[in-house]
Amino acid sequence: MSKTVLAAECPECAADVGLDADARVSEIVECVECRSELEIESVDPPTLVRAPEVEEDWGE
Amino acid sequence: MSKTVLAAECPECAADVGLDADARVSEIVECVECRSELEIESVDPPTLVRAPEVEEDWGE
Amino acid sequence: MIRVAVVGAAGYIGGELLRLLVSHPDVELAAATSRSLQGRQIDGVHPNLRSRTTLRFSAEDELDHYDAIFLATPHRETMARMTEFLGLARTVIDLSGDFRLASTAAYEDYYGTPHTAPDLIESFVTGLPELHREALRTADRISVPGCMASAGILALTPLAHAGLIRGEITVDARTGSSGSGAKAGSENLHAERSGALRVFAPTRHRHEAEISQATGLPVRMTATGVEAVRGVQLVSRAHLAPDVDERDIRSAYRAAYGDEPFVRVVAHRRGLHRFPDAKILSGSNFCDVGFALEAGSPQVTVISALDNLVKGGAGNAVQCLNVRYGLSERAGLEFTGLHPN
Amino acid sequence: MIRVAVVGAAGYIGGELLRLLVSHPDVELAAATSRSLQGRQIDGVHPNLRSRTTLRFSAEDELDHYDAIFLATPHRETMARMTEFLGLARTVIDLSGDFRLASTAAYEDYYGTPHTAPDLIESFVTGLPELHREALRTADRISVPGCMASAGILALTPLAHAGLIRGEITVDARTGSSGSGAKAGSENLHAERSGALRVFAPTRHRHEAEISQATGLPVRMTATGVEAVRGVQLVSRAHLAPDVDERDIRSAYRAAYGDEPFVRVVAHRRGLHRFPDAKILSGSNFCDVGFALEAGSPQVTVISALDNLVKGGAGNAVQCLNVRYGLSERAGLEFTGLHPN
Amino acid sequence: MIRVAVVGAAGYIGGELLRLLVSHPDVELAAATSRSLQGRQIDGVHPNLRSRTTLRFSAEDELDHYDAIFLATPHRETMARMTEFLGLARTVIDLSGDFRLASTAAYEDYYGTPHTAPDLIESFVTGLPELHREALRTADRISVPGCMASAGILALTPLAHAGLIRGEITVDARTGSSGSGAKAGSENLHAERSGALRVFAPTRHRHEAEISQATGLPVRMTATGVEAVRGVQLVSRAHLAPDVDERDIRSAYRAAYGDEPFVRVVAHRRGLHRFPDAKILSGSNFCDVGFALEAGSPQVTVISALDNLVKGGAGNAVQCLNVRYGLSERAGLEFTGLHPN
Amino acid sequence: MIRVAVVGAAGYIGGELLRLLVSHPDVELAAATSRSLQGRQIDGVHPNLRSRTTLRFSAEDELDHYDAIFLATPHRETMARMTEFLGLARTVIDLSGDFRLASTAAYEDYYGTPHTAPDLIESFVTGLPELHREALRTADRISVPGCMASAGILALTPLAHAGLIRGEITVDARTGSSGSGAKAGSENLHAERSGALRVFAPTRHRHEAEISQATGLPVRMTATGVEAVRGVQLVSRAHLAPDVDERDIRSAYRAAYGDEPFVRVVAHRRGLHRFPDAKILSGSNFCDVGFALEAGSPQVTVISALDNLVKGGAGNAVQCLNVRYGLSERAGLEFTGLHPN
Ligand SMILES: NC(=O)c1ccc[n+]([C@@H]2O[C@H](COP(=O)([O-])OP(=O)(O)OC[C@H]3O[C@@H](n4cnc5c(N)ncnc54)[C@H](OP(=O)(O)O)[C@@H]3O)[C@@H](O)[C@H]2O)c1
Ligand SMILES: NC(=O)c1ccc[n+]([C@@H]2O[C@H](COP(=O)([O-])OP(=O)(O)OC[C@H]3O[C@@H](n4cnc5c(N)ncnc54)[C@H](OP(=O)(O)O)[C@@H]3O)[C@@H](O)[C@H]2O)c1
Ligand SMILES: NC(=O)c1ccc[n+]([C@@H]2O[C@H](COP(=O)([O-])OP(=O)(O)OC[C@H]3O[C@@H](n4cnc5c(N)ncnc54)[C@H](OP(=O)(O)O)[C@@H]3O)[C@@H](O)[C@H]2O)c1
Ligand SMILES: NC(=O)c1ccc[n+]([C@@H]2O[C@H](COP(=O)([O-])OP(=O)(O)OC[C@H]3O[C@@H](n4cnc5c(N)ncnc54)[C@H](OP(=O)(O)O)[C@@H]3O)[C@@H](O)[C@H]2O)c1
Ligand SMILES: [Zn+2]
Ligand SMILES: [Zn+2]
Repeated sequence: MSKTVLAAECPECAADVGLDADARVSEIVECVECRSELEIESVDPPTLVRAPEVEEDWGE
Repeated sequence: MSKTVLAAECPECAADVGLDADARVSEIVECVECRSELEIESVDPPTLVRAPEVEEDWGE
Repeated sequence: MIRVAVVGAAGYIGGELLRLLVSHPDVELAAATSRSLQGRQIDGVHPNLRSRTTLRFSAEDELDHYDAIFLATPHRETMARMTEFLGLARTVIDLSGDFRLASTAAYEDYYGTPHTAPDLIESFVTGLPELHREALRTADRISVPGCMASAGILALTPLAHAGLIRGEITVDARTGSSGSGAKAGSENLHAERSGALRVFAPTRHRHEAEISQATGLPVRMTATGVEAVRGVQLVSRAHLAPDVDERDIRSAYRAAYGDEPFVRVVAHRRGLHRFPDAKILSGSNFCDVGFALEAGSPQVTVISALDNLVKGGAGNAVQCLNVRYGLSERAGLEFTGLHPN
Repeated sequence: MIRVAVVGAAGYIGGELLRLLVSHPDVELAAATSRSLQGRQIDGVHPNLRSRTTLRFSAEDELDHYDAIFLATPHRETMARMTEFLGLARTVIDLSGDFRLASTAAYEDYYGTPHTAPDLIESFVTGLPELHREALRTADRISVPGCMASAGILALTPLAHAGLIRGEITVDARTGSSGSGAKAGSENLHAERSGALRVFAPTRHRHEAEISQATGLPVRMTATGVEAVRGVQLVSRAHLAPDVDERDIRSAYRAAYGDEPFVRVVAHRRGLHRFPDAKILSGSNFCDVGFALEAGSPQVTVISALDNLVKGGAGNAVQCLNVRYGLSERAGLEFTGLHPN
Repeated sequence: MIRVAVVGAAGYIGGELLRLLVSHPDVELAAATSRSLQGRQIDGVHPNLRSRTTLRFSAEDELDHYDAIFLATPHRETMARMTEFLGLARTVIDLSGDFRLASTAAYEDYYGTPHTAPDLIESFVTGLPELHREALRTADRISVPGCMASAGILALTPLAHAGLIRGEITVDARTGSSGSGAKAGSENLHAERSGALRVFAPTRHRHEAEISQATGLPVRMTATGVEAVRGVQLVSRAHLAPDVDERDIRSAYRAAYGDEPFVRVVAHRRGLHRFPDAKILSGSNFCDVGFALEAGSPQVTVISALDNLVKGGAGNAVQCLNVRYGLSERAGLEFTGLHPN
Repeated sequence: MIRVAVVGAAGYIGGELLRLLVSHPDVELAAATSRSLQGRQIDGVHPNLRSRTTLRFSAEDELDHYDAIFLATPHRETMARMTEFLGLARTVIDLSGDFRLASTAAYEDYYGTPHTAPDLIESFVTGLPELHREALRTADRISVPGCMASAGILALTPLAHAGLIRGEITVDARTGSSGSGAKAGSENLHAERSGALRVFAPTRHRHEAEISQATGLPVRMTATGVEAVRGVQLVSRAHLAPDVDERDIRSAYRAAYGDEPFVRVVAHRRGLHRFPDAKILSGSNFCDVGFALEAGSPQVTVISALDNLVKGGAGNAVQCLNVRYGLSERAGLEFTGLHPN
């Protein structure tokens, strides 16, 4: 397991999202609170944007 | 099965409640719509009042 | 005999149509299609039909022409191919969601995709005999409402149309697993779905739009998957117009459903079975509707239940066929339901 | 119309008889008795019958005379009152266990009480058309087999009577909760019974005696309560006579059941539904029977399933009525069963 | 070691207390009473405790004096005997409904009987550490909230107290069968209760009064029995104060529950387990709380779930004991819950 | 602290290992791999672990070196990669079927594929402390038995080894749906699997070979999928050696299990819970074993039950770890099980 060192804010729910020290732009991470898929837009400062989502269909 | 001949109104829900020809005062009947227990108050004219009910407890 | 075909016959709605149609006294089931199972006997996937039919699935391109064709195919796909389907039968009865909403904007909003056959929408009659019996007698394009939608529409329209309720309606819907069809995925894996209370649509379930369209009132609906294979139950809340009491509500329901073969009003003061429960409706074409008032409260709680595959789908479609072809409305739909079950 | 009455109509077998009889084309249901609910509408406890009947329960002393009377009362009680019941109808169809066993010693052994009407036993014909159709055509005292017994007898007698199996049979039976009736106790409290795998009879279940009597072979049976309301399934094992192979077994079943309306042989090599499963039989009068052999093994595994309230009780009783009165044997028993369910 | 006794130990809440207390590292379970089973081993009715204890049920008059006593007895009875119980222990933890409502008028209204110990009510502290932790540290009379009430209070008070919601709340509650205890009756007979969607309280369920008392807002609640043994789930709807958005709600929950050991906020945008579901909580002391907003809607839908016998009863009571005696709040309550289950 | 990793951690056995290991007092869970979910939080698919861990799934190539590694991967795959796995940890605990059978012929016969790592088989010790505790104290290659196999071996070996039974054993096994893992297919679709009594292996289930190997007796087993997520129950029948009576059997079980922490003998004459039932074992590491004799019969009926994911898999594996590392054998396995459930 890699250590968490950077903290960014989830653009969806404002939770703190930890990023690995070696995180890179355009990597996808998951928000620990709302479980959105987030894309790393920049690492300095650490910024996240919502990643395009696949539609989930939970049925009729 | 006895034949239904008299019709009274349910005091709870206004449904027509059929009474047997030989129905007598203070007999208990059941409303076909709301299933209240009803007591025959008079047969001419046919009149019904709500019978005292036992509490049903459907739990916590 | 009415000669009919079922497209999408390998699925759950398709299978339920087959069950009802093979026993229907006035119908000849002429074809049942499946892309994945063509050539196979239909009782391989619908084992309840063993000894009742020797029909095999056919390919869609083997279809010729029928009095009526039932479409039990996924939405999107159905509208894409509707023109083709319309050429296959005098009467097309569509069970998908594609032609239920009059508004293409509502369709796009709720289905997340633009409607691809907007010109056809208006030609469809809503397949709910309780509300559209006259139109259905001559309808050749019929769009059957959604399962939860049917339960909501049958529960709420008598009150809405009589002006007894007003303002926003909230609906809490519960559904069994057959409602999402026969396609396996982690969401309907037995170990995950069994015993679940899964709020899969906390807001904006598609059927909300259908109930709103039918009642003319705004609707907010939440849908939860519960432990059941078949069955839908809705608990709806609405605001009463002033001075409405129990007698008004009973009388509105009596007016609407006194002569209906498949809607029963169940609102008892005593006993174990006081309100509609889907448990006893499996396999039957009934929609049970009930309600409760509270002294001093301006709200009414309305409860309704049905089997999603029958009155919420295939049974309702067969009832429409019966109306359209002047058959007894109960034909093929006599099954009472089981208790205990 | 055959005029019939049901005694013990508030229970589960009684309710199932009512369900079948109200929809039976050739029957007039004239009375349904309950000691505890007399005067009440029958759909109060059998809610599936809403809108199908307005019959009320009557007291037993209101009974007059019928073509046929069905007894859905507890054992012991039934034999104690059989003389009285015999006076009420031309044909008496008893669903209790009291007149199933020819031997009073076996009765006492399995039921733990001496038989109190031994002279009547011989006058009863076993109510299983597949084995006793000819006798049933003129029988006026009919004793319907037990639910698990029926599943065992239908599965095993074709093999036993054809000499294909011999020696002791072991039976592993599983049953749903409706098999023990509608009387509430801690053993069938939902929180206790739900999801249970309860070995309630590790040895000497009563139905073992019936299977043994019908097959002429010793039987050892274990019974487990499983999660289900309706449904019985038996997995039986028997020793094959020398040189018996799959063809012999299929051919014995074909000879026995090729023309039977309600027994189907289900032993597939592929698919999800290869062997009998009670899940798809709820409400139907089918008994499905299947088997498996193992290369090099001298045993056959036989699997059978039915709905305990239908082919294992009320449906079978109605089928007997149909045979006795020369009606179509399928009359009132057409329901196919549901899938999925 | 804290020496404790459980009164009403043969029931479901009593049994769950025993389960938690026999494994609790700081507790000595000294007595468990049952009137009907005195002298019997407790694993006879609580089979999960086999090999974990050799305790036998004792009679109530064998009780002496304990640090703490848990009352798992029916309401009415509990208030009638509270003075007696108060003499048996320093700390009394009552799980019945008798001392939950501050208002005797509300009690009479919801319980249908006058309160018989009104002077004692005020001396009880509500047994919900999330709201009353400070008071509980020194409380010797503790009244644990109802199961559905706890799920509602934990879901709604953070929003109500932060002023994020206002006006009337509607609650749609679903519950498993263990919620009505171990007493057998036709209402919880397996064949009747299995698979049921039984609206047993369309209006005015007792727990509604507790939620209203805690939130300070009017509440209308409907309760439905669903297929489950354990588990409660609530879907609540409330009106948002102006300009409230997702961040405000998340932040209110974070403030309330960020450090709580047993409340988790579950409101995900993806995955199978997006909202609280009781299915994975059986045996655990968690209450999961989640919510959903709809663009343009002034309402919030709040979903909460717990195991009625644990966080909705016995587990919560043990958590109160832990707080009162300065133990680790998690002591004896570490079980995670199962998935799949 | 013992540093451990779990391979195949996204599946049901993998998830159960995580549940047990995160709460284990002497273990540090260092890695959990999944090929499909690497980088995701493990509570996304194992929602019961919310708030108990912030671990994320890692890729298999991120693994370094551990004290112990658990393999919860499919058979075939596991033997193909065993050499690689052996390099990752001092102790390898394999839960797949690949190293359970000593005979490669039996493997090929039952698994339908040749064994690809035959030289390694002998180096594995069977991971069942009740039979192999001494060897396990120093074992670094451990192969955990199958779920139904464990229930059969624990039930039958004390009788077989004491010479109390002989000849062929027949086994009727019932299993819940989690036994076939987390991969979705039509066979475990909720609507198909719910309420099923599916005889999926009428003969030659793989676990039959394990029971036969352990008892030294021929075994014929039938396996049925029943309505349950967790849980296995076996009803086995064996022939008694001459003059064996109840005391002999009780005494053999006492000798075998008197000091065992996780095997309980349950064979009561009274009460609701007379024989082993998986219903109360969910989440616990117990295997309950019971039996019944019949006067005059030369057979014994043996009943056993366990949770397939715990004593039938992950719990048993953790118990082996405890034995191997000299920890308390109960460490991390204290959960009692729930009643009602
Ligand atoms: N389930 C309900 O309760 C319910 C109630 C009312 C209405 N409906 C509607 O009824 C329709 C069928 O639902 P269902 O639950 O039966 O679904 P389903 O079980 O998934 O069955 C759909 C069937 O359609 C066929 N199919 C799939 N994709 C297709 C395509 N692209 N073109 C043609 N055929 C295709 C499939 O068979 P092959 O791949 O073998 O051809 C499949 O068996 C849906 O539109 C649904 O919304 C469902
Ligand atoms: N359940 C099955 O699967 C099944 C299958 C085949 C055969 N059977 C047999 O069918 C019979 C009925 O079984 P069930 O499951 O329907 O039982 P049940 O649900 O308990 O019903 C029995 C009914 O008989 C009435 N009754 C009880 N004691 C009586 C007495 N002493 N005299 C007259 N009536 C009495 C009761 O109604 P009131 O008290 O209101 O009169 C009760 O509703 C039994 O003999 C049973 O062995 C059952
Ligand atoms: N079930 C839940 O989910 C839940 C949750 C929170 C709170 N509660 C509350 O907890 C209490 C117990 O509920 P439960 O579900 O455990 O009920 P239960 O299963 O019916 O158990 C109640 C126990 O109390 C004993 N009892 C009955 N009547 C009594 C009396 N008059 N005096 C003394 N003891 C009596 C009974 O044992 P003996 O007859 O052998 O003495 C019985 O085992 C109730 O007040 C309930 O409202 C229940
Ligand atoms: N279920 C039981 O009751 C039980 C009991 C005892 C033993 N077992 C045994 O335990 C093992 C796991 O069973 P399960 O029920 O947990 O199955 P499962 O739920 O299907 O999980 C297997 C996991 O292994 C991973 N996996 C699949 N194919 C793989 C491959 N080719 N290489 C590496 N990883 C692969 C998968 O995750 P990714 O694809 O994300 O990597 C999957 O989550 C099996 O060998 C089974 O026989 C099961
Ligand atoms: Zn977020
Ligand atoms: Zn009325």
